[in-house]
Amino acid sequence: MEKAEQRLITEDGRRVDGRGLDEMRPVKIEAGVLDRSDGSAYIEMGKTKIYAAVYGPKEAHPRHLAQPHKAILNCRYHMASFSVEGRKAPGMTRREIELSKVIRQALESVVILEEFPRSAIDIFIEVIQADAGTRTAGVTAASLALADAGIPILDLCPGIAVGKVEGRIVLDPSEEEDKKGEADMPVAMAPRLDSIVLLQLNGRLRSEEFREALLLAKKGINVLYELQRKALSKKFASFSPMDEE
Amino acid sequence: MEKAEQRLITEDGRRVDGRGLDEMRPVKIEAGVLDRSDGSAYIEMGKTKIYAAVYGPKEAHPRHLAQPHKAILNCRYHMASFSVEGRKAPGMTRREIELSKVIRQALESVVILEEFPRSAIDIFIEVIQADAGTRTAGVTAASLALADAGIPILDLCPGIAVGKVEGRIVLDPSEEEDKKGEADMPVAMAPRLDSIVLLQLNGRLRSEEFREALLLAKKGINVLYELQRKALSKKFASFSPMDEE
Amino acid sequence: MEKAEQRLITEDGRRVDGRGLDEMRPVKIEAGVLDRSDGSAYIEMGKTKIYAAVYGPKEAHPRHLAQPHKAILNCRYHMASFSVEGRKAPGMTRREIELSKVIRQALESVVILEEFPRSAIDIFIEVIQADAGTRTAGVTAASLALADAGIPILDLCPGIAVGKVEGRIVLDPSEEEDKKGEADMPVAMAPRLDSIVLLQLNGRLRSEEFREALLLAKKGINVLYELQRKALSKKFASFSPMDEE
Amino acid sequence: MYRIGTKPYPTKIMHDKLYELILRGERLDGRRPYDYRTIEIKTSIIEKTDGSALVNLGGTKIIAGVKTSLGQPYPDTPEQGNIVVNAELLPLASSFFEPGPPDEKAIELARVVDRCIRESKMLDLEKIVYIPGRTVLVVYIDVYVLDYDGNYFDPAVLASVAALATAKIPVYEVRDGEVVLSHEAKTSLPIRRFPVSVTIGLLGDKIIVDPTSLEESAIDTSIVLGWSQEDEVAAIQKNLQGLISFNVMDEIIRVSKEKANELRTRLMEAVGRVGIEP
Amino acid sequence: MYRIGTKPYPTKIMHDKLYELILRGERLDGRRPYDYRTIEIKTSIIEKTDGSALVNLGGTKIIAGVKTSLGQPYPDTPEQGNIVVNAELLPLASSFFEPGPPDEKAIELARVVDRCIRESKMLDLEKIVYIPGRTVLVVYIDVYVLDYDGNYFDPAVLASVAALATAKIPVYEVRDGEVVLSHEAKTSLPIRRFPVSVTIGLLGDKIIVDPTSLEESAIDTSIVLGWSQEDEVAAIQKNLQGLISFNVMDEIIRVSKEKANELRTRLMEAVGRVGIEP
Amino acid sequence: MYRIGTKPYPTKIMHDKLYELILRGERLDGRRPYDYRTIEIKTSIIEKTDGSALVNLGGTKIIAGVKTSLGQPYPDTPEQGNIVVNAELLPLASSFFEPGPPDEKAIELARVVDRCIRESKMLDLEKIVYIPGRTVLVVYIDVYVLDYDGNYFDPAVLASVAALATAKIPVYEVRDGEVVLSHEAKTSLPIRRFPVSVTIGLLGDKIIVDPTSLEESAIDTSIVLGWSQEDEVAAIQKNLQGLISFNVMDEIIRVSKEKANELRTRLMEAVGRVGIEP
Repeated sequence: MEKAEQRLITEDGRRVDGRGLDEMRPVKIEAGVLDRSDGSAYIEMGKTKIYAAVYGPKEAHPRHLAQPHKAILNCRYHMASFSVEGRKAPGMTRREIELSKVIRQALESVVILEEFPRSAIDIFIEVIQADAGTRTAGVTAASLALADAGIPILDLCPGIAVGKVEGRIVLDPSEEEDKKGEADMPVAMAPRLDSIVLLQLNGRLRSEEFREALLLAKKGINVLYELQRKALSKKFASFSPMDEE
Repeated sequence: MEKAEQRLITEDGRRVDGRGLDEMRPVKIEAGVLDRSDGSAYIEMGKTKIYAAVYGPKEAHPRHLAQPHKAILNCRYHMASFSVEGRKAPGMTRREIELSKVIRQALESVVILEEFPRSAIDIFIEVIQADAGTRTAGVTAASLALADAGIPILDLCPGIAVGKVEGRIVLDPSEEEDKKGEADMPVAMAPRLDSIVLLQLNGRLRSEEFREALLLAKKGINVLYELQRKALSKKFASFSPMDEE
Repeated sequence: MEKAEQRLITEDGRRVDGRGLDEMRPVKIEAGVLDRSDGSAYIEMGKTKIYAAVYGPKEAHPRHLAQPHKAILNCRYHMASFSVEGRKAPGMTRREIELSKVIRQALESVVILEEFPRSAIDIFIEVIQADAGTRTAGVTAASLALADAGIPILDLCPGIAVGKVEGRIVLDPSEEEDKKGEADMPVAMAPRLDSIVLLQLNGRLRSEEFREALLLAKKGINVLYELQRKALSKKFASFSPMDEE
Repeated sequence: MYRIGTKPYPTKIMHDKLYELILRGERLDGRRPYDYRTIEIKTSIIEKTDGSALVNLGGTKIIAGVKTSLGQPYPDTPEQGNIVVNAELLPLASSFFEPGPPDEKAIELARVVDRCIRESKMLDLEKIVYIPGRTVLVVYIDVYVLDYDGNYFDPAVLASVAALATAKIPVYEVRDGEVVLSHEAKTSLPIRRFPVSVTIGLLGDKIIVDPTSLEESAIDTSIVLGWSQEDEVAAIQKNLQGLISFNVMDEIIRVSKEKANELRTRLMEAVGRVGIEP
Repeated sequence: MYRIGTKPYPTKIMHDKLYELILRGERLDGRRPYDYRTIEIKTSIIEKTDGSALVNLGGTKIIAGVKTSLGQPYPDTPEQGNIVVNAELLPLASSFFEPGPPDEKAIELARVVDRCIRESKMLDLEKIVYIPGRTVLVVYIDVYVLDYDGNYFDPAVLASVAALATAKIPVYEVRDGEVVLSHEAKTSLPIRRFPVSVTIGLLGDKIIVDPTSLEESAIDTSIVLGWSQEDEVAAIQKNLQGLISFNVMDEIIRVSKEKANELRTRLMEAVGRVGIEP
Repeated sequence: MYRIGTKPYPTKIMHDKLYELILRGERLDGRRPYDYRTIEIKTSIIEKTDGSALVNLGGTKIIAGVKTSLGQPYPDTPEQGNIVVNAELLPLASSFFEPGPPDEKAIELARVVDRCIRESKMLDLEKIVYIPGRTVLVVYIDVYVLDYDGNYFDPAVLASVAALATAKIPVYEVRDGEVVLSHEAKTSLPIRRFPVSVTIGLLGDKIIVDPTSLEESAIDTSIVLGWSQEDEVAAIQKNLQGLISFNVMDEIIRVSKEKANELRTRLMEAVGRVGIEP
């Protein structure tokens, strides 16, 4: 990770793809994109492309997993075989299992599970192209799908990664920056509550770099939060009065 | 599949093993060959050798799979490791899983499942030697085993494959004909209802060839139907009056 | 197994590690070594090192496995990846599955299962180093863990292997003796009932050798029985009056 | 005459309703019996694939991606490249699909797609052999059902064929007995035909084409036919339980052939070809 | 003295009934305590195997098939061929057997069959090494239980040994450091001994041989003994829960040795040999 | 302000009790909020490993073993040795752990341990390459939780690092393009740093260090921080559901850094080093 043969950041703070250090890739966020599910969303961040769908609340199955005082949340983060360079073998990798867990726990932090005792809510995140930042884009899409499904949540959970590349803290690292950089830190927040719901770090940061990175993440998260809310408005605006009857 | 180095059919319409185009291999069909099961059958078509056994109707398990208004049918088509050239690794291949499904659906077409709500009927087909035509021989044996078990069925389901070899439509292709031929089409029917219960096609047929193939299959099916009924008579005739008390 | 290049037993009946033919390796047995479980034990026989823990009686799960008139006993014999020469892949091997069965059946012979209808008792045996005699050391530790858990048993089940090495019957074969010897026979008994609860043989013994081996095993078993009882006394003696209140 | 014995009561009502409509040449969603729903085909949507396509067939949405790599041929076809098809019924597509390894339905879908492509001789597999018996191109086709409103066979075949037809693969050459990338330019796969499949539902002796999820729950049985070109059926799969009257097969062949030609025209427009290459 | 604490009530009645019968030297099916059921051994029934056998022991029916291929020896036995035994308790054989990968009982059966063959030195594994440390014969033995009325061990060993003893394998030779098929003729495996196993059930201190499925549900415990030849026990497996009184072991050894000799005679007739080859 | 909505009633009582105690600087087991439980580290306990350690952290007992073998490097790091970490939450350690393949918690533990070791650059992976791109050392670290009273991350990292730091591996050399064992002597792994992890529990804005199993059931959330050296955080994992107020992160960093230095001192004593090698 430490030796970058070619410079990833120019003298004047530009990145290989032309972005500034605190600039994220082009983003597209839509809600209500899949008809069968109770709620759904689609996100593109650069070439990262992800669908999320929510089913539920519904009866928990098998029964002995049901919780008497709250709903259980299931979450599967899965990558299509063709989503990566080369071809990922079908089946869940250890990485996908870990990410399913951290994303589920991020969302459990905001879903008001007590509203639905003995039931289950299923969240499916399907990465159809992976080009860095998939877990944070996944949690962004999944929380939007929860809102689209009308499930009560304390807040949406926009997420973004920050990285350290050639000694500089950058927002939303590209795949190349992630691979060659010194650190990659995915963060997701509940912005209204000013609270972190997902936090991981791969790579090394000094204390003050960590603080800088966290603040930069927050900046990106606020932008995504706005886009999520716009997507939601657009979705609900698209209902005609006849639908609402 | 297209280039056959040596001729598989002679000028005068004889096949490598001496059969005519519309001739099936030697067949042996027996009912009631395994004591533990509720019904069973054994079939040989050439070197293809298959046991089938039926257990049930019995309580569906696990419970949540039970259907309130009918029985569920389970079917496993499985090949012994030594049944093929080379050695098949233990465990179900994708091919075995697909064939289990099409055979089950063929049999679901004739079993009167509504007679046994909340219960299950298990059908096990064990190919101990595979030499072409195993799925159709399997459905032939399995429907006989159902009858042997006394389970009410609309009809027996004899099945046979037809093939296209060097431009000619042939009955009951051998393994070599199947491999080198242009098409292989397994068909199973409920003859009394003049209806098809299983139909697949690998390879290419023109419309009129398809019609010809289907008629030839029907011809073979009627022969097998007769053999199934004889096997059943023989089985039930073998009970002495004392057994029937 | 038959050709031993170097002698494993000297003229005067000494083995490679200096032991006599009827001498076992240094043994250490402790009860109550793991706090979370309901009962536990630790055993070392030479370099063989094993933990055993018991959970239960508790509700049987899934329910349909529960027995109306007795408890079910589950047993898992498992080896740590690093416990052997080379590295064992994670997951249960066929050998571990077989040994789990024979150990469970040995213990089922002495646990009074009728005392706990509809419930389950779980026994976990973890081999952290394997250097011959792991199944018998495992059953020794597991039966001690059962006693430590206060589960009613007819007797403890000390176990030990006997082997045939260069024509001689030896107690507690080492790994080298096991590999190069002519026979390895693990035996576990319920000494108070003078009955065998586990018996296997790999390798060949003549009738009179078998008898000699069985008698030698019994001798070793009696020594281990004494050590088990001491470990149990020590464990229960260590409770202060305040614990008993 | 038709039987409905195996349907639970509400399904029986739906079945009878559908049958009545069909007798009048109508369907629940306004289509006529032999109509397909609207079809959209988008290609080259996943940059990391060699070829990809997203197909919407009414409310059914399927994505297919093609990747290639060098590999060994199968022992019994040393002079042919390999095709490997995998399909998954993603749990986000329907509450009836479960997470986990492909079940019998997903395996059947993959194998029917494979059969349509392989038996139609769509690809000239002999042209993607670099060293006979040793090094060939392996073509992976991965199919994901993203949203499911009935009939995954036909859009899965459309998406797979569109992804293959628009794929750009590396150019390899043999140098000193080794297969190496020859230059940066990309080439197409050797396409010979454009197979399509047509899914037919049966209510008694009545045929409907491209059943929705609601219709699937009410029909008596169903059959999928893959057509390789003008008059050649290249794959058949009766894919549901139920009886097909022997006499209705002629009509099934006739209708599916006609619909196949419609689909093929639609497909070839989408991939930018108006005729099959010689 | 015997204990029946762990048996449910109807099993206890059966247990007591059996015990009473045995005291009179009788059994439910008319056999005497040390009698086997009728044995039928048919060999060479699966043409695609190198060797095969179907054994009926009363109502228990087992088929074994032998296939061979070239492979690498295990690192710790570079100068020996490999034996691989697999066993499956097919669900068509009994309502107690489930479909799925081999469970602990099937694995135990495979490993006991393996032990009987391996530890008895039935095959001269050193004679099927073509290039030491690199190329040896791998002998696969696949055992399927087709119908199950108790005691699968003994017929599984009989079927496996009969299949091995009648197997015809290709002839290989080493040419220029490569192992090649030398000619069309076939040869036999290098057989040295004919192991058999004897399954014994115990009711208290009383012994029965070859228990049926009904008897298995009532006995206190059970033990399988593999005998390699005249007076050499080569494998033992106590295969059920329950106590075996130390004192009854002598009788178990005596009876099983006697029955093993009977079985071996029967087996050697079936495979067409009347004496063991030198 | 803190929320406890997701806790069932008895847990809520425990949560409130804990929170009250923390406000007074106390905990249930007498510790103060930032105290670790007693730590014992024993190394070289499994003779068949290259390195091993048993760590007791209060009532949590974890064993780690290190084995090495020659292998191929990963394609994207041809000039680095490999680390493979596996962790199992053994069912003997807790009634909450199930037998079977590693679940999401065990996989997370393995991956966090891996990250602490890998991202801290603990091992100089370039020094265990024998033939670049072809032959490197593969270092397997297997972690087993034997007894579980909360916080398996920190003792798992301690045990793994202690096992690596005390490991004795074979000496290899390249001779005629082949990697061979050079002599009987053993060498150490190339250790550069001693990473440790610190697990922090949160009740609202209040921090506790090294939560017990009882505390884990009552806290709002939890976070694990891996520290590579004096002032470098090298891994973070928020490992439970729940909100972490943005403002409390500074305190989390400050406290975890301080505790990390304490643990590292303790660890280096245990492995017999008082300073990091240059």
